[in-house]
Amino acid sequence: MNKMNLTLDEDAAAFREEVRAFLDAKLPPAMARAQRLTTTVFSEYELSHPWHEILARKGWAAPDWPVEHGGTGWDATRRYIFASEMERAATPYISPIGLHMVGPVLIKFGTAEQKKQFLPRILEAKDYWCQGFSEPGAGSDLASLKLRAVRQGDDYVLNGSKIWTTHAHVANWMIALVRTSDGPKPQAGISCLLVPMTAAGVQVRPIRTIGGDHEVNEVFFEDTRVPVENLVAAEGQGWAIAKYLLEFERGSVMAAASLRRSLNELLDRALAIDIDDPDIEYSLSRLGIDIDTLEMMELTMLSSLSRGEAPGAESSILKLRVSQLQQQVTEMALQLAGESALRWETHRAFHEICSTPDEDANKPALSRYLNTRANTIFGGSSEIQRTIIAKQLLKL
Amino acid sequence: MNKMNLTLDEDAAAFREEVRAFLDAKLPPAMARAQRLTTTVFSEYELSHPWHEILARKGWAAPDWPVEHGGTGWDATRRYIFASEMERAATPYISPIGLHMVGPVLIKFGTAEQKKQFLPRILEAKDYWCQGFSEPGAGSDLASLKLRAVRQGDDYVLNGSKIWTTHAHVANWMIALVRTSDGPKPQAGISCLLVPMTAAGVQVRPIRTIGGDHEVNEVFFEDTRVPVENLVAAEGQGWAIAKYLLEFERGSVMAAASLRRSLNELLDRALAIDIDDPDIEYSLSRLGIDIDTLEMMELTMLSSLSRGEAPGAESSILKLRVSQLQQQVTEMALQLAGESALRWETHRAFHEICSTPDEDANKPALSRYLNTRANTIFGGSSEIQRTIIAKQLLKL
Amino acid sequence: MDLLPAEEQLLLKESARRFLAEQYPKFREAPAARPGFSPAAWAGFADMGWLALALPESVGGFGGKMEDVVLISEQFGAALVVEPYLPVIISAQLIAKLGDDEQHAILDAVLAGTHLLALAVGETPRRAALEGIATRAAHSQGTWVLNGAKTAVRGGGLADTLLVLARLDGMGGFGLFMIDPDAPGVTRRAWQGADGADFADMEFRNVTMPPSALLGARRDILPHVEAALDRTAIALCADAVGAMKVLLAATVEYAKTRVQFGKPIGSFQALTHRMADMAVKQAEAEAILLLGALKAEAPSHERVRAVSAARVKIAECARFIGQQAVQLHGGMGVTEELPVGAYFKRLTVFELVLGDINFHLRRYAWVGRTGVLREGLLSVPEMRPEYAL
Amino acid sequence: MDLLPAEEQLLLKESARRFLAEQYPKFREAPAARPGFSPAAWAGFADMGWLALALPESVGGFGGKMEDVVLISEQFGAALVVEPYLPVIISAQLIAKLGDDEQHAILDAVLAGTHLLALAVGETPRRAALEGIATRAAHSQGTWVLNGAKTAVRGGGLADTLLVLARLDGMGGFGLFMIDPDAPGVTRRAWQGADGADFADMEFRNVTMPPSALLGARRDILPHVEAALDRTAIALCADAVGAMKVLLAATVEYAKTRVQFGKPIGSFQALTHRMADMAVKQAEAEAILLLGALKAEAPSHERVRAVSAARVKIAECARFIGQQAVQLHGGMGVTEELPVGAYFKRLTVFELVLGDINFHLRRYAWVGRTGVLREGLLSVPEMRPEYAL
Repeated sequence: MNKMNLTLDEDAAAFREEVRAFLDAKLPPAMARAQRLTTTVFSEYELSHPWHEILARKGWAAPDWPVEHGGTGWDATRRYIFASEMERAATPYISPIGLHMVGPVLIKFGTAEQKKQFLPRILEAKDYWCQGFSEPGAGSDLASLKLRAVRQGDDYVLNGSKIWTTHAHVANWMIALVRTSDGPKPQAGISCLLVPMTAAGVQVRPIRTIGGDHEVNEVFFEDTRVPVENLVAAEGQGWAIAKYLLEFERGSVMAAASLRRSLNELLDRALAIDIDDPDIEYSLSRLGIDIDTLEMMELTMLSSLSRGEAPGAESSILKLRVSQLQQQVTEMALQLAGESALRWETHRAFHEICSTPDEDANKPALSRYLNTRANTIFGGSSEIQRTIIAKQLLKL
Repeated sequence: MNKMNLTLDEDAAAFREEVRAFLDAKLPPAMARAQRLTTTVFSEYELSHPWHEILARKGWAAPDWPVEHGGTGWDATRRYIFASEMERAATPYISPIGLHMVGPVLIKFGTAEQKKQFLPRILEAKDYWCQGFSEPGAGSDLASLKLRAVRQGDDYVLNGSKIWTTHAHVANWMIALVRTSDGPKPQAGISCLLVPMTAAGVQVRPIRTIGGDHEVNEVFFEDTRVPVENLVAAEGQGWAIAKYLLEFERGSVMAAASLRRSLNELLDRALAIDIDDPDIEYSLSRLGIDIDTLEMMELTMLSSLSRGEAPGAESSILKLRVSQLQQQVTEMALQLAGESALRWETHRAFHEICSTPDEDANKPALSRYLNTRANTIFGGSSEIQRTIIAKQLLKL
Repeated sequence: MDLLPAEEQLLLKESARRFLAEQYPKFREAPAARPGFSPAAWAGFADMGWLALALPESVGGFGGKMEDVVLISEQFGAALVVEPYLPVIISAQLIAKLGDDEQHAILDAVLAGTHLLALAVGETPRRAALEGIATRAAHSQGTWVLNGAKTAVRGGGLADTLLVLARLDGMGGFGLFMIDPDAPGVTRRAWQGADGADFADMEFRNVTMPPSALLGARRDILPHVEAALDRTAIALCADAVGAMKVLLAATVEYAKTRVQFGKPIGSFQALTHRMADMAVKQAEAEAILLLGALKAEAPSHERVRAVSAARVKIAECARFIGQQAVQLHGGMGVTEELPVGAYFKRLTVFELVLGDINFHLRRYAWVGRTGVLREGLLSVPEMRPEYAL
Repeated sequence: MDLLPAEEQLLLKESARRFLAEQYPKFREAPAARPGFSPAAWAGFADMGWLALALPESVGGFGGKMEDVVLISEQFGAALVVEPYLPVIISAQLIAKLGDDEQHAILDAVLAGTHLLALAVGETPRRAALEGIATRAAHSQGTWVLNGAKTAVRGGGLADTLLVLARLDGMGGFGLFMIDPDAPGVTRRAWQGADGADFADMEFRNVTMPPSALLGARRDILPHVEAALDRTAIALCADAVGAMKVLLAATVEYAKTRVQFGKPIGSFQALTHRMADMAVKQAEAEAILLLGALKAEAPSHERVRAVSAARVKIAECARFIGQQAVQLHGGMGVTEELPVGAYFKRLTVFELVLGDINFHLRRYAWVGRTGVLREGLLSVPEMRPEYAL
């Protein structure tokens, strides 16, 4: 066999069959439908929690953790196959904060005590974490964060606020970046704390998204006391931890499978409604080609990861394209829905108020289109990604 | 009649008929065809010169000059109608340098002697002017120009070079911006000189355009002597003169009529070749709508001009859109031509080597597409226009 | 030829702007008995003369033109007005044009602001050829019997009288029927659009109507309805232009004050140039809106060219300006915390109604085949309004 | 699954890059006896083994795959090579695949670099269904008689033997004929494309050919020709990717050194972000090129999906990168003074040949109807090459 190829080897092919069989058997169709009708980035807790438990029972909840902490020991290709198959089957999204952020951070930086206390509960879906990085004045510019944590005896006392905190209203823990000191280099005064959301002085204010969903929040801290044992690594290490997470996340934006599922839904839809508009076919083909291209970029990155190479500005290219394509998919769905998407629904979840294939396709279309505008803003805006690409790749 | 309207009043309508009748009678069809097959911005001298003479005989060569110097006395609406009808009929373009730059500059800044010497010869097509503003190091940033003019007795002695000088190879005069002194404010050292192209030490190097045409040149000056009488206004007034020209040119980018003629040619072409591609119809409609929009912007500006209001950033919006649409028209022509446009022709003018409607449409398509890339660069690049719009209109 | 607004138009626009800025937020804050409708606001609209503006003098109107409606509509977009102004006045225009004296009687209450109308035409999720209408009325023993369904009728949930387009069974042609939405056999499900405006779906099952329910002669009704849809479309274009102007201004303002990396984001060139492109789109939208307004009552080919051109161009501008306004507002742009969200939704609704971009591109191309696109806009037309007011 | 090039592919690429960088400019500077062809360059290509690269070992080739041709072609684009490499090797592949031993004999001279081939298929200014071919061959008393015309045949002016696709008169089906372009009845008009490459239009009037001119069985010839066009298309995609890489690099370099308003223009954010977008397009072009290369010999649906996807995406990237490279070079970009002009022309030619973007969009949609688009790319295929080498 030629070295360059798109063919799964026998073992990997068998693994894919195993994953498919598992999903066939264990993913309830109603759960997949509910996920298809979700308009938010995260799945609602009611949807993701039971799925997390199913995965945990199978031992597949944390593929990227080391085996000793409950990981699966899969190589990069298997992890990619697993993630892609879940997208293909429309499983609920499990919140990444616990499994993909807190877990890796504690495994790398945490004390033995912290690992023991938190890792199993994350794995088994007993705790639900949120992430407190952004602040009202610090969006793309994280170094300027202000939430103050002052050491008083065995506690840090927190005052300030976080914003865009996904699912703060259901989480019982937050991993937060806080300012423990000032100085000429703002990055040096940032620390990482594990904050119980049940602590006194924590207040959660819902921020309704443009699509009408309650997914994110502003979180206020007023004299909130957090024990010093909840500090991760040393004071001032917050910036290093944030950078580690960023590195860790690099190459994890793999979305071709999810986009292809959306495209297939659009193709089905276009067939079902039989619009007299030749432009629709051109647009769907363009989208298909864009997704083929994205998948090739992902698989190339996967090939690099498999050889142990660290991705660079390629991650920014992927982030940029994925967010753009996610927006295009929702635009197309809206175009296909036409006036059927006009109606403003306040009830969530959508799967509870839709009862026909038409409604499944049309009712969530508008909220999804609106919410997806956020994809080019959060997680490093497209403008930030372009700056990274120009600097790192073009040396401009 | 309601105040807001798109209807020509009776006099203006009659004037339009008069212009149409004149063009019907006096514009040779071969001349119009030659113009349609031109791939350059200016028409070749051999094409424009006879047409200039025809207009001069009619007394219509310089509509925007004052009547006492040979202007027509038309109001803004008539000048617009006249220009539009010429576009519609595909008359050759008369080089604007003499009539629209040197004329107005001399009328405003020139001595009585200069006016007497130059204006009638411009009007009657006896002199042919080129313009020397840009230099290799000074493109968008005109203030940094370097061509040095040192006073020696009754002459200025010129050393340096100009670039992008359209038709320097046929012109007998150049209106040039030169540096007569250095200083902290570079603008203050710029003067305006009238330079005979026949003077010793003037050398013209052709610059072949990307489309294969010889339209622009680099012009070198080596100890070229120009009498001080050829200075326009005082030393150091060059920047003010350039700004006056810019003001004067504002609102003169009126291109809807020419674009509509091109669109009509595309519509004819699409009908003639009967391509099986529904996208073509969408694209042509989009182009039609863009041109309708442009025409409305032009007519709105004309309404303002008619009331004596000075255009502002609107000129930049027009420049931006006109150049983009000119490029789109050529892209569309190229798409319609397909492989018929592949062949590289070195012979100019095209009307001499085309002999069928197919050839008329296909042979010049590629050169025109390539050359038109310049439209978003010259005369203030699109980037410069965006900066002007942001600054002047949005106060950013 | 003059495209600058006349003094009285500037006055109309300024009085609308001021009234809506000063009064409308109060009306919206008061608890509404019916979603999408403030009686106080509506009474204000009547007092301002806006209900009478575009009706002929013969029925008590002021005889104004669509240009005036366009001016008002632009201010409605800027102020996010949700009341069903357009359905009421466009329906009233149809009654004035096509009705007899008896049928005109209803207009007094409409002008007084105590009676609402809606025009029920569409039956599919997108604008289509009217010839495809399936709702049908049968003539039987001196009465009409109506069967069928209509979707997404703007103002349909609030209307006291509906104008329903139906195929005339067994006799060819179509008719517009004036119907009481509470009549037996009518089912009406009202809902709110993403812009907060009232819409309704409705069904008709053996609804019996007297002969007087039929408006005007039946054979040439479709061109009148098509013209009414175009008048609605151009007024909605104006609404969108009003909304996008507010959005661009808000975005520029936000960019001047929002600081990231130690500088206002409005000083980053990439964003500055983006906003310049938004300004270009706004200028284009305003220009083509004016064409649509001036041609809203022109002969049908000219009207279709202008209205469909406006609809395409303004929808594209609305999408660009809306999406970029959200993007430049960053996180706050994708919430309901700032007005930017509401304006973006309004522009999105605008894109979805009365035919999408491709529908209007095809329509523009169709009229192009008549040759009407080949000439410039500055013509010497004899006004031959066929289906205008 | 592995998408990183193997060691020997990197070597092939690097040796091609070095040979072309060091040798090719000299070849081009030497006065050419025939436009678009340097005998010395061609001899070099033969020496490098590139002519044999993708031919089966049975006829003296190295048995390489299209991936290798793609690697070479990318370097040809980067070095602006004009010689008719693709027409020769793609035609040779067809002869190797379809010919008998007697017909294979010609390949020795081809491999030696002393005999050139060209594939004459198209008859209209754009790629169309092969079923529409009008050139026809009639069987008459033991010989074939050919009548018809072909346009824009790449390498057609240089070819020593032409492969001409023709309809078989009166018997259904199509045939590929090996023809001497100097035979009586053949008129050939050679010309140069905007990229400097050789093309020709040709006419056939009662050209008589022996039975041995017909290549292979006649009934299933079209799929082989279609596959050959696709192999050409993907190699041209590689050529375009090579050209766009040079263009982007040159633009970035220019932006770092060209000073305006006291700063290098590469420090203006709007331009920086534009170049970032160019880099994204380049990455996309490279990614989809790889798909096309890997699927160039796959079963036809998979091949069509991959090749048409590559053609669409790379044409769009080529246009964006080409136009922006010119724009960012300012005035110098629109002249023949800098190489940017030649690269832009090459990309423009690429867009025009072998089917435009819309043609390939329709082809992609067509194959989509077979369901092949609905699955991801990472498959467990059994290789069933139908019309491959």
